[in-house]
Amino acid sequence: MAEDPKDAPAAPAAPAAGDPAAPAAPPKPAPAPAAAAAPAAPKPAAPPKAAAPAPTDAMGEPLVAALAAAVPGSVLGAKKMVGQTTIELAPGKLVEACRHLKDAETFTFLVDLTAIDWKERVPRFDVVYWVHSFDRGNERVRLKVGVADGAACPTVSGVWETANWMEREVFDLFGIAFEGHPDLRRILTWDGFQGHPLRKDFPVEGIDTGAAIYPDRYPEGGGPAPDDKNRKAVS
Amino acid sequence: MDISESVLTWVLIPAVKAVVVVVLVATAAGVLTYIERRTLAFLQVRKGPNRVGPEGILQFVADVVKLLTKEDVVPAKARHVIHFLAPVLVMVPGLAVFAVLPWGPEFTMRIPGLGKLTTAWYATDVNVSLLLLLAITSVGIYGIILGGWASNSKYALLGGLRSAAQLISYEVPMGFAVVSAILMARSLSLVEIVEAQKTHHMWFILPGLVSFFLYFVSGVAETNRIPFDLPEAESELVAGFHTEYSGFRWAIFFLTEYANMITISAVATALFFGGWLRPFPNVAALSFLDLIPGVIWYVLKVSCFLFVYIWFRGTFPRYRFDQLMALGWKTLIPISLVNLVCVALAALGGFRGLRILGAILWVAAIGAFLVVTRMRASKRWPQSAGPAPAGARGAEA
Amino acid sequence: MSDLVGTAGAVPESEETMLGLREMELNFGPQHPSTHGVLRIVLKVDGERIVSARPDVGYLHRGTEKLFETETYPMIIPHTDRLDYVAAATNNHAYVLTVEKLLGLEIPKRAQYIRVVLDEMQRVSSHLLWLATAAIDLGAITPFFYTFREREVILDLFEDYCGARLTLNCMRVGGLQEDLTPGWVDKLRAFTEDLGAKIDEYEDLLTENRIWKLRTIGIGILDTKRCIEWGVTGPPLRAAGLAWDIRRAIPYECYSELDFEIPTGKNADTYDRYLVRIAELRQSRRILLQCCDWLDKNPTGDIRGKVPRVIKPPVGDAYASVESPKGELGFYLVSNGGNRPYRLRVRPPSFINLQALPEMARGHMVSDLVAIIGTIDIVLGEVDR
Amino acid sequence: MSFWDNVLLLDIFGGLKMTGRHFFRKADTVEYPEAAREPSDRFRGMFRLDEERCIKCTLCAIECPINIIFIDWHNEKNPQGKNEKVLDRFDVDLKRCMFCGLCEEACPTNPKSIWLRTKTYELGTYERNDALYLDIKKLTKWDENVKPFAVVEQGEGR
Repeated sequence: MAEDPKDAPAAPAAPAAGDPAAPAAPPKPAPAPAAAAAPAAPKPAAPPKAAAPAPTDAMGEPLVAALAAAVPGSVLGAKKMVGQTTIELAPGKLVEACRHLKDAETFTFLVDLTAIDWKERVPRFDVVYWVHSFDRGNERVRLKVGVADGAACPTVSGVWETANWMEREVFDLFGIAFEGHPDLRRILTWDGFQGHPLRKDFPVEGIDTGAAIYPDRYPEGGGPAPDDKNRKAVS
Repeated sequence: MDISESVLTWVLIPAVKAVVVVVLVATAAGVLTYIERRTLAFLQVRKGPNRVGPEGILQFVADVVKLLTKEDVVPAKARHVIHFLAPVLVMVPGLAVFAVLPWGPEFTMRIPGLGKLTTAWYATDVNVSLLLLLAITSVGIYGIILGGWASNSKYALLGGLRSAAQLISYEVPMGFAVVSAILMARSLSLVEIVEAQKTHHMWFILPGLVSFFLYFVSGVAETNRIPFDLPEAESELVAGFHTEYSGFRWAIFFLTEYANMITISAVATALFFGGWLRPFPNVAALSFLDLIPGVIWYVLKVSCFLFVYIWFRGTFPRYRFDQLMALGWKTLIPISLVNLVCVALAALGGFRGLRILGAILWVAAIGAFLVVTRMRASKRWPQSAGPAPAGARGAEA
Repeated sequence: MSDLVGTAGAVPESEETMLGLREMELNFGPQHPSTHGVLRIVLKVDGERIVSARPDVGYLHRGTEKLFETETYPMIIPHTDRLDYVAAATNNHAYVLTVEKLLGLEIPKRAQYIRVVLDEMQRVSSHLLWLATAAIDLGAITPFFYTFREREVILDLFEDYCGARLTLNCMRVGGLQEDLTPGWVDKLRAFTEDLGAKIDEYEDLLTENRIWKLRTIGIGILDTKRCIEWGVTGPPLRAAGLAWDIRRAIPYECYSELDFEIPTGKNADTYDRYLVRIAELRQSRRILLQCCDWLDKNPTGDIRGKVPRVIKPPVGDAYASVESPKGELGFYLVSNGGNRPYRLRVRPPSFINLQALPEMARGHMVSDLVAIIGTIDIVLGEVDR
Repeated sequence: MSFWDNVLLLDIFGGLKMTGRHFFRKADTVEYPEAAREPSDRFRGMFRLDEERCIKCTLCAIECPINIIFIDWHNEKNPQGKNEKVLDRFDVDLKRCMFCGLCEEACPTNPKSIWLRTKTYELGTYERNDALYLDIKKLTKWDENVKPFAVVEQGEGR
């Protein structure tokens, strides 16, 4: 991904801003030569007042085609929006596809991992991954996997170690379990917290967590007494 | 010698001196905390405490009052008796050593009704006072270890253990440094060492340059000051061995630390900087300097050392524990051994030998310093083992 | 205290330690002077040597991402200030960049330059704060006051520009809230020109100091490969030798027009990270001077593009990131066409960099842990969100 | 580190020289209560409300990210017989305010009827409730609870 048309400098001299489809470009030498940036190609004028960006189909992209060929059945669809490619993967083939992306396509860097709760949709969640390749001119691809409520998503922490905490966070905030995760515990909320805050049905104003602060004042199990007027309704 | 005189000499005057010393030391340690805060503030382009009293001079009184009235918290599972005893064990030796510090020469005064009285600016002159001093200061370690252990806190325990290892290790180079001064003066008495610097026509810093460095570095380590303040390293061990102390017990630890700073500085002054002697004690042309009493000279010299202590604190990061140990055992002790041999050989040649040693040391040190700094004047810093990332220095115009 | 003398090396992770002693579990934080907030680390130590470190985060969790979903797009900006609260401008920037990307907005040149100026000032102030706290962690208290002296000037400049010193809320979707005040650029230039000498002062205190070197060289090594594996970005990655910086790799705003270098280290240790950050201070100074020149040449201009009155990005998603002082700070926006984001995810560099702490700390001593926490440069507001 | 560095400790003396130089510099401290710095012209501080200019549109309350502005109004016939909005309540929960200034930005009147650029930042009170809800009276007319700085009218410092 990475290159929104407006962000792509016209001059190819500008380093590391290559065409995303360009074949592997070696990473820049350590001290970026000052000369490379100095010419400072002026950006092209504002793109034509295009209508709002809309997704386009990206099944034809070389990377998507390569992935579909290498791991058959993994790619369910692909689209491109604001210059960023999203590949929808089949949950069953996720780890295999990721392994392929990392080993064969040099996407060594997992930028981020999160989830989206679509509430009524089936499957309910999308787990989203961004992968980055230093060797392909800083190309980025977003991967999406649909996960049903209550179902487990295969973990990619065996592929990229950094997925460990990110998956814990998704587990904590969305309640998506990751199968095979080495240490699947809550991370941002405390152990024993009930509920998953980033789900759309979790109330914004919070819930009665039952945390006992004044055991002498509040009943067993903690939290405000049922007749306490400060008690918030639990939805 | 009649009865009244012996009572005076052996009971009354020592008692008065003891009280005066304790009160003065406690006050001086308090004032020192204020001075340290102000000095540090000046080093750090700020002002420091300046609200309580004129220029904040009464800040330490306010602090002491606050600490006295604070709740004394004892952790629930602490060993109460030891937890209580530890500050005492630290404080008593810290104050006791002041008995042998020679702040000034003997003097004679006239007391109405008692006649002439000869006494001195020190509580007592033991003929093995240096030995006594080293022995007593070592006892203070017990208080620190026990305090750290009895608190029943892991941080305090780690602090106490660090302290034990550190203090014991640095006793060794310190002892060797002291021995070299003893060799030069051929006496174990601090008073005699000071007087020997007059008879030798020089301060012992001249032949004892290396000894002094060793003594001072070990002294900084002994008093748990930056860069050797590991037992109470704030950013690592919260507060080290006194994490679980509060109120006045904490204040005792705190004040004793400052009293120890004074002790170390005072001993360094006596051993290497001529004690109460004025500069160039035998040059008659400077005899007008004798108008300033010896005590003032002594206090001035001690103050300089205390300033250096504070200056160190304002400048350096802190060693890591194993590095501290490595410095003590692998660097200071070998150097002190070699130094001891050199000084001993020089001392064989009497005070002529000492002079030759001093001349060699100082000429070598100043010469090397000038040459090396001149050589490096072009380069701001030598290219060191550390990596120089692209554009680390002078990348921009 | 099984191994008093010696340098830190790897200790095999085994139950049985020297002398057959038990490992001690040490609770480091959440209330500890050098965890930079409410970070808790459960340490297993053999004597003072760390056998394992387990960070425990979340004490500052405020549910910011949930809050984002309830707010309209302009209302989110003040909340982004509070993620990495020592670098509010870069947070604002990453957020508005994401919304602009989804909206397909073009930003006026002047606004781009002012944004870059704010970003770089923020980088300088954040790195100064880092230097101050990292030095204090290792026992050097004085650099703190020197760096805060300079940081104060930057905060004053922020105050002059937008009225706030820390939580700036200075950027808007499509541009900026307001233009510079007259004379602001001159003040900035005066400060920037002065900054070089000030950085020399910090270096005099630390760079060659033997204690500083002993405490930092060889501590917390994380080489390029491991950095990428852990997703570590920012100065730690560059100290490992990879000159990867979003400002160059995926240029945004007018960074492609500016001349600056990406400093890198070799040894991937704490000392190199220190040197890289110091070098970045100098590079930021360079960028600031170039921006001052540009702003002097172009004293007027639009500061806000054509922004619809009600911001309603089209259905879809976009991700944009900036090089924050801590690393890659990204926002991922999912829009359902409404005036509030359906989902707004923050990619917090501190959180992801902190994950590498156990690997960096293993085998080192408790004192080194302090240096390593300092060198990752975490801000708990961002870690816990 | 070379041999001579180890013997002469040049780095140590260099550091001491650095701090020693600062010993003689003037302190940068501003001794706050006696010598307060004047905030900049754009400084976002205590709210000010001009009740006359306010058109009771409640945009500021809508735009507030944390919903701390509470506005109630009712219609009243003015002497000309027209309906006019009359403010019942204009409260700001100041203890939660983060001084982002979005309310000021949202205000449609010109000059603004609610603004923060008052340079007043000493908002501490002894009673919690003094700071909690600042009613119209406090917002339009500062009493002794809020130490007024030189009041900056809306429009200055732009």
